[in-house]
Amino acid sequence: MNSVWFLVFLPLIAFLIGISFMGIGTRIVARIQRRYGPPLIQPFIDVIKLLSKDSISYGWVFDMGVWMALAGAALVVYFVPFADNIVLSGKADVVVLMYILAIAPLGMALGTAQAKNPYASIGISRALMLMLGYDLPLVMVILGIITYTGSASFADILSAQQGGIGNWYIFRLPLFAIVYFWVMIAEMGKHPFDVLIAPSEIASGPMVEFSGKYLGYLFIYMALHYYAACALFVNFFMGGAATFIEFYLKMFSVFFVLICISAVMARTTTQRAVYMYWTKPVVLAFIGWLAYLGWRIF
Amino acid sequence: MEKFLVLVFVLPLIAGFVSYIAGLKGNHLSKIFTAIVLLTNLVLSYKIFKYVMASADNRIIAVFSGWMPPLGINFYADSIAVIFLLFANLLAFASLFSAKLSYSNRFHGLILLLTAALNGLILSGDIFNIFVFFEILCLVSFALVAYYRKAESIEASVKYFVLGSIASAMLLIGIALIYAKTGTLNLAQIADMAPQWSGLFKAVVFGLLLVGFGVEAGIFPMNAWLFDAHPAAPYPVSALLSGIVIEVALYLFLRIKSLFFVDPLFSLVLLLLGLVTFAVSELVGFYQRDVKRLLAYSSAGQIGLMLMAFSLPTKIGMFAGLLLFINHLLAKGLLFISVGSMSDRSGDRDIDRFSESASFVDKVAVLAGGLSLLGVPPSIGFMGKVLLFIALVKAGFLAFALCLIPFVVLEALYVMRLVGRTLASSGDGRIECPGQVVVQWVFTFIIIVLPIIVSRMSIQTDKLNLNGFNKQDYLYGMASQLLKGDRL
Amino acid sequence: MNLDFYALSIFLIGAGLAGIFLNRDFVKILVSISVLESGVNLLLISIGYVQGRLAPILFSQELKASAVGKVVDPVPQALVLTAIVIGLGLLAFGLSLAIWMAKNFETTDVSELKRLRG
Amino acid sequence: MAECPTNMEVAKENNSILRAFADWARKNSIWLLHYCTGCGAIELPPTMTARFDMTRYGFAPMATPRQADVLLITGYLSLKTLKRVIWSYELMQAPKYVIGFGSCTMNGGHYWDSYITINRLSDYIPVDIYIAGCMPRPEAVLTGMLEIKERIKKKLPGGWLDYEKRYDWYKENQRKILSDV
Amino acid sequence: MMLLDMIKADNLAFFFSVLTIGFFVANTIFLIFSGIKKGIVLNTILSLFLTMVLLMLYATHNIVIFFALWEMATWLTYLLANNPKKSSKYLWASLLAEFFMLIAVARTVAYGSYDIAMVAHVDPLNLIMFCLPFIVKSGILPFNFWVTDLYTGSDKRFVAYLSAIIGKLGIFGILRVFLLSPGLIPEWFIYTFIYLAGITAVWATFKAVGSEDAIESLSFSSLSQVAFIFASVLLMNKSALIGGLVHYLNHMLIKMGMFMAVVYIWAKTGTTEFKRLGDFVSKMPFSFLFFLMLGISLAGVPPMGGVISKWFMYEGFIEESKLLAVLLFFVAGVGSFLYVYRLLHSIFLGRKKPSIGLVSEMNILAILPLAASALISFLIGVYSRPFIRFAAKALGMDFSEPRTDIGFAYIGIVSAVFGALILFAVVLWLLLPKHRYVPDTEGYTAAAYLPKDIQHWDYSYNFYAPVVRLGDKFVRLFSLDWLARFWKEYIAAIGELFRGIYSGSLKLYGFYLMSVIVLVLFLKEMLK
Repeated sequence: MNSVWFLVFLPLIAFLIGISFMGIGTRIVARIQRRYGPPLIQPFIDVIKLLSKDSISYGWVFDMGVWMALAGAALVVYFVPFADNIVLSGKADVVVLMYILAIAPLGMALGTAQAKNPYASIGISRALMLMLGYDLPLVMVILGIITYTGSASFADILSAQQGGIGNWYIFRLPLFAIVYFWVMIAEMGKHPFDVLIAPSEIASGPMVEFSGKYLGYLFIYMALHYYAACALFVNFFMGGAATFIEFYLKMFSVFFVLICISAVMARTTTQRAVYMYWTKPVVLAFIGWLAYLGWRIF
Repeated sequence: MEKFLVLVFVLPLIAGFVSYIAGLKGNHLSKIFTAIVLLTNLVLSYKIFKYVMASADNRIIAVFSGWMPPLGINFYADSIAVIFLLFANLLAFASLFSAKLSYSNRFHGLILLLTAALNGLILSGDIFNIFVFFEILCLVSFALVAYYRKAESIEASVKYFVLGSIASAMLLIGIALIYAKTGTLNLAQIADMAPQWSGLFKAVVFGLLLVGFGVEAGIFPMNAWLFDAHPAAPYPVSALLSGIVIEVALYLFLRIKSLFFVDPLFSLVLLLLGLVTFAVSELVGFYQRDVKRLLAYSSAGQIGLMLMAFSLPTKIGMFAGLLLFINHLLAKGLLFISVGSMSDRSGDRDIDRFSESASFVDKVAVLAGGLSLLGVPPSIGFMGKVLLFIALVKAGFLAFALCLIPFVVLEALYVMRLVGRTLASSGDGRIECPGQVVVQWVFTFIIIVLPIIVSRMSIQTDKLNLNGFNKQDYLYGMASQLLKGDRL
Repeated sequence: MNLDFYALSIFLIGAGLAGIFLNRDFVKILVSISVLESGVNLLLISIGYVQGRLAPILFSQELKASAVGKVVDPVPQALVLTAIVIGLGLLAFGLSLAIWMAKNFETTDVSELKRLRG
Repeated sequence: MAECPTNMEVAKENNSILRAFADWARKNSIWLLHYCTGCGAIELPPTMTARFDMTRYGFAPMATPRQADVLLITGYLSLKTLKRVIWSYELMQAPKYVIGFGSCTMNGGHYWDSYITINRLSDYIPVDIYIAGCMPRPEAVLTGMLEIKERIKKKLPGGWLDYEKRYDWYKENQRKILSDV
Repeated sequence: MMLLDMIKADNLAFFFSVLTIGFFVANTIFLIFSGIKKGIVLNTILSLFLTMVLLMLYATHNIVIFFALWEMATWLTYLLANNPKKSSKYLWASLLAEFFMLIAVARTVAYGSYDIAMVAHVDPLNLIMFCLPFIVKSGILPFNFWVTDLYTGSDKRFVAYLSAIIGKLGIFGILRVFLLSPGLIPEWFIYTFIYLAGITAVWATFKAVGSEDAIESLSFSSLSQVAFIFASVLLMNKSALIGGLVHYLNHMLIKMGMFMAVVYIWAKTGTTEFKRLGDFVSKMPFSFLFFLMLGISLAGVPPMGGVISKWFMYEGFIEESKLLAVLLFFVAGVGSFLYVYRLLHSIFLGRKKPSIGLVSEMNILAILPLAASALISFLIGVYSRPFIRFAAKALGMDFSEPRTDIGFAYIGIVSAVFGALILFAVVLWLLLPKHRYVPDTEGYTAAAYLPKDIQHWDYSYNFYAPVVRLGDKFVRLFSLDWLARFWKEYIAAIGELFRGIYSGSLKLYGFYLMSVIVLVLFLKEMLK
């Protein structure tokens, strides 16, 4: 699978996986609410419909923002190890990845800024504040993992987890896994922390002025982001995967647990979300630091 | 050249009375006459300065009427005394030149007598002679402080008078005791016999002389009169008073102390007194609303610094004191002249309203004066400050240096408050007397040029060599060069 | 003989100082200053005094030939002369101050002078 | 509203696979913008939740006109609310439809004789589907929406084309009763 | 020429001199051509003088000259800021620290040498006293009370110079002293000030995030970046040092460019408050583009240079396994994302305000420095080998290949792939149905009719309210206002006490006289 074609179509595959997760996710949520829910490929249909509709724009920054969002999300896909081959690897690609994760939100934020709509600005400010909130525990976990495995490249992290279920980091570093999972809910904007989309409060936040193909682009960005988040969790804590099927199933299991949690939770306010992220998971991660790394962290 | 030494003292003495009489009708005549006399005085002192600096052993002894030193009274000018002489006459001439035309002939007469007393004090080598000139100095400054005859000046002058007379009495007792012990009045001879004095005798004489000179020099417990007298006096007088009069008293006391009381206990006492003077006057000065009073406190503070510098036995200490003296003379003179005239013009001495009528030259003068007073790097004040700290640390008084820090910062704050208000004011800037403008520009020019002269003279390298200095000790070199190894 | 002179001068100095500090009226202070001055002059004179010798007036009969062994130490005499003159100068100026003080403050009570402080 | 021709007219000529694919997508994913006024608004939650569950057919409620395909007007309109409806309608993007809900949108319904009620909604904005009933039940709402799907499948021209063709007529009607539109 | 051989004194001096000269030239070009008329001549002369002082400061190894030039720089900064009331805290804080440096200088001279290298040999306390002004001038925690006043109060023409060069003088000082005296630096000193710098970085980020004024926000952002560089320089780790210097260069470029744009806007509209600015992109497209590039670089997002230097610094911290410290700086890094976005959103992209009429695009010469800084920062991002070698040479390390194979080669690939993806997105965007450009007024308003004066329909005031509310106690605690109030009352009390000494009564003064004689006698007896 390591041919040039694979490299070119990797974003597309990731998009499809992401779309399938969204489809299955909405169906699971419907089932939880004791209703049938839309067909599995509904998100795919939505994207096609959106790309075929008319759209309005507020200026070249609005367009540029959307391009950056799409390109940024696609770029992330190249850095996350896909099943068994690590596409663009270097010595410390985990650290570089954390920077690249920031391109797409920046693009979307820039586009929204020119949307000249107060709802959009409120949405983006909430998104950035939430990001500030969950980045603290996220960074603690990633630093913990890097120091625990001694190197900041995915290859070493994956190889450290080979050899049976027992070796997975989810069992060797359970505290980090819990904190990372906790952060993933906010990272993917799922229900308890979807303060930035918040349809009832700020009319779908940043997306308020996006219509037609712009909204389509953001849907693709969202799908790629789902894929990236789940893939990262799998690589960090479930030892990657040998084949595509195993990779997909592991990712879906993570997604499934996440969907079930988020389907039954109510939305919090931004301040409470940030406060919660700065206290509970940080304490957990700190205990994790002390437990796994000892005194050399100071 | 000896004749010049005598002339420098005698000329203003006689001229004082002549100009008073000349000025009875209209005071323009006396002002011109006084200006001429002071100018010649300045030229004479510059000639003496040149001669002494160029001569081999850097000293001249002028003898009166043929009697050789042990018996006769003599004038003794070494390199330090000559510097004091030069700057004393410079400041005297400058403050007179910047005086308003409205001052009466009484003012001009007294200024001349003051200059005569100053020159006499700096040069005299005989201890009773010092007492006589000291008395003239006190009396004339009482009169000058009381010049305006208003309530404030009279009150200040009364306090100054009472404290001054007690001090002079103490001084006379001290001199009497010294004469009883040694039988001679010549400084050099007393210095040779001083080591044999008993501990108790030394302490008594030291105490008496300390009070005698301390009141006039403004050392801590005795300088209460200073903060009333300087603001009450007209601004040329207060410039003279805080610029040179208290410094000369300090110089005299330290000259006697380094001759008679050489053992370290006394220098420790003086160091302590200097620190306390500096600390108290800076702290109290921080809260002053009245501008001239604020400057008076800053003068007392600088006196404390000079006292600390001069009381250190090493050459660097001496040189630091000298630099601090020159810097204070120029900066304080400039500040008092500009601030005094500004507050006279605007009629109010409060810090917020005194600079209503600040002209451009006032602003430049206050800025230059303030920055050099605080020791901003290019100025001599900075060199003095650095040398003082190095001298203190080299002499082992690290604790004293540490104590200095908070108070120097306090002084920086309240002086910059004064400078800031002047710069911020949008005064109309009409100029009352042209002489003052000339003096301000000349002093600012000197403040800017002098550091270059001093540093060039001491490093003797063609350009400012920045990558470390070939001469092992940049500062020690400066000190020895200027003092030419004099014992003071 | 000298000792009682010293005692007298110290007494006078003490009286002068006490007078300065205890009196409230400025003129009284001036008087005590002159007492102090005289005490100091006495001290100065008594230093030069030698028992049984003559005053150093060189043109007097007794000292016409040679005054080597017969005269007291002349130097303090000279000093005291100038000291007295200076004391006079101080006193004169003090009195003029007193006059002006009376004009400005209507009283010569020194404790009234409280305006300049801090 | 700008005068540029909407995409659907342009797309009409090329009956290519892309057009069919787009229509198929448009048919199966319809996003609604509920203009909840009058008594009809209460009928919508049952259609969305477990019993009738409109999401089965690909319908989804949307918060902004920019993202919506269908404008659902659920009851009587007064002068003030008509101005907002027109404003929201013009914000929506080209292939857009309007569903009139209940009799109030057809002829003013129960309040036809009030001085302020709008009696014929289609004079002011093109309405594609009317759902009869003085507040129709969820089943009727569902059939109405499925009717939209049928129209898209049969490629029938939507109301927005009519709005563009007779734009001046609509605007003139609107200005008759509203001062500034 | 004297100046040249002075700059080439040693590598470190060369690095800093080149940067300072570069900055000064660019800043002066901008100030001259940006149409700010009043007070330019005096400002330029003084900043020229300041630059000369700094060049000499970088070159000298003699501690007395170093101290003299350092104090001259402090005084010049005080004069250039020409706001005595606001910069008095700065003055007395740096004077206090400089006197401790003078003590250190005096003790080193007493020890026998004038060389900076010998400062640490006297004793560790001497080194710390010598380094105190460096800490004060960088605004690290115990001494960050002066930062708020000086940055906001100072003259707008000087604020760029202040934050790009003067704010970072402490970093040069630390480098100069630490590089010359390896191994003599006490461990506890490094530990305390790394963590203090970390807390300062987070504090400054919170202040920047919560500020309502562009200049204030930029100033606090530079304080947090300076704290980060300060900590990484203090760490004395190879890659952290290189990262520190490259970030020094980066930060200077960023702040120079951003301040130029903001000062230009201030010159034209007279205000830099976020709520009075908006949608300047329509009038100043090019300056927005460069401002955006610099903003991205400040936030540390890949294509631009910021990521390279931040990455090296993080690498250094992780190597030294100082996780808690690097965590603080990561939080500051994410915080920088927030205030960069705030700057972009509220100045260039928000809704039109009346101030839009006063602004027009900078003339070509004024925008030149801004463009140059943006492009250089981009160059650092894409091809950073020359810059890394330049920094390594300054530190005296012969660096042909940075130890890690991450870095310039790798980021180059990242930028290339990113470019390709952007191209794909643009092509797809063009193929899809056409879009229509819509004017300002036609926006979704939740069915409420738009008010006539549309500019109030904008959300650019109190932008990050929840986070500011959360961090309020933390920010107020470390801004040390409570300490300043306590100190003011304390000094006033002492003052009242001492003023009593000169209470004006003659008797008291007489008593003082007598007490001196008694004191001297008592001292003599006591010491016998």
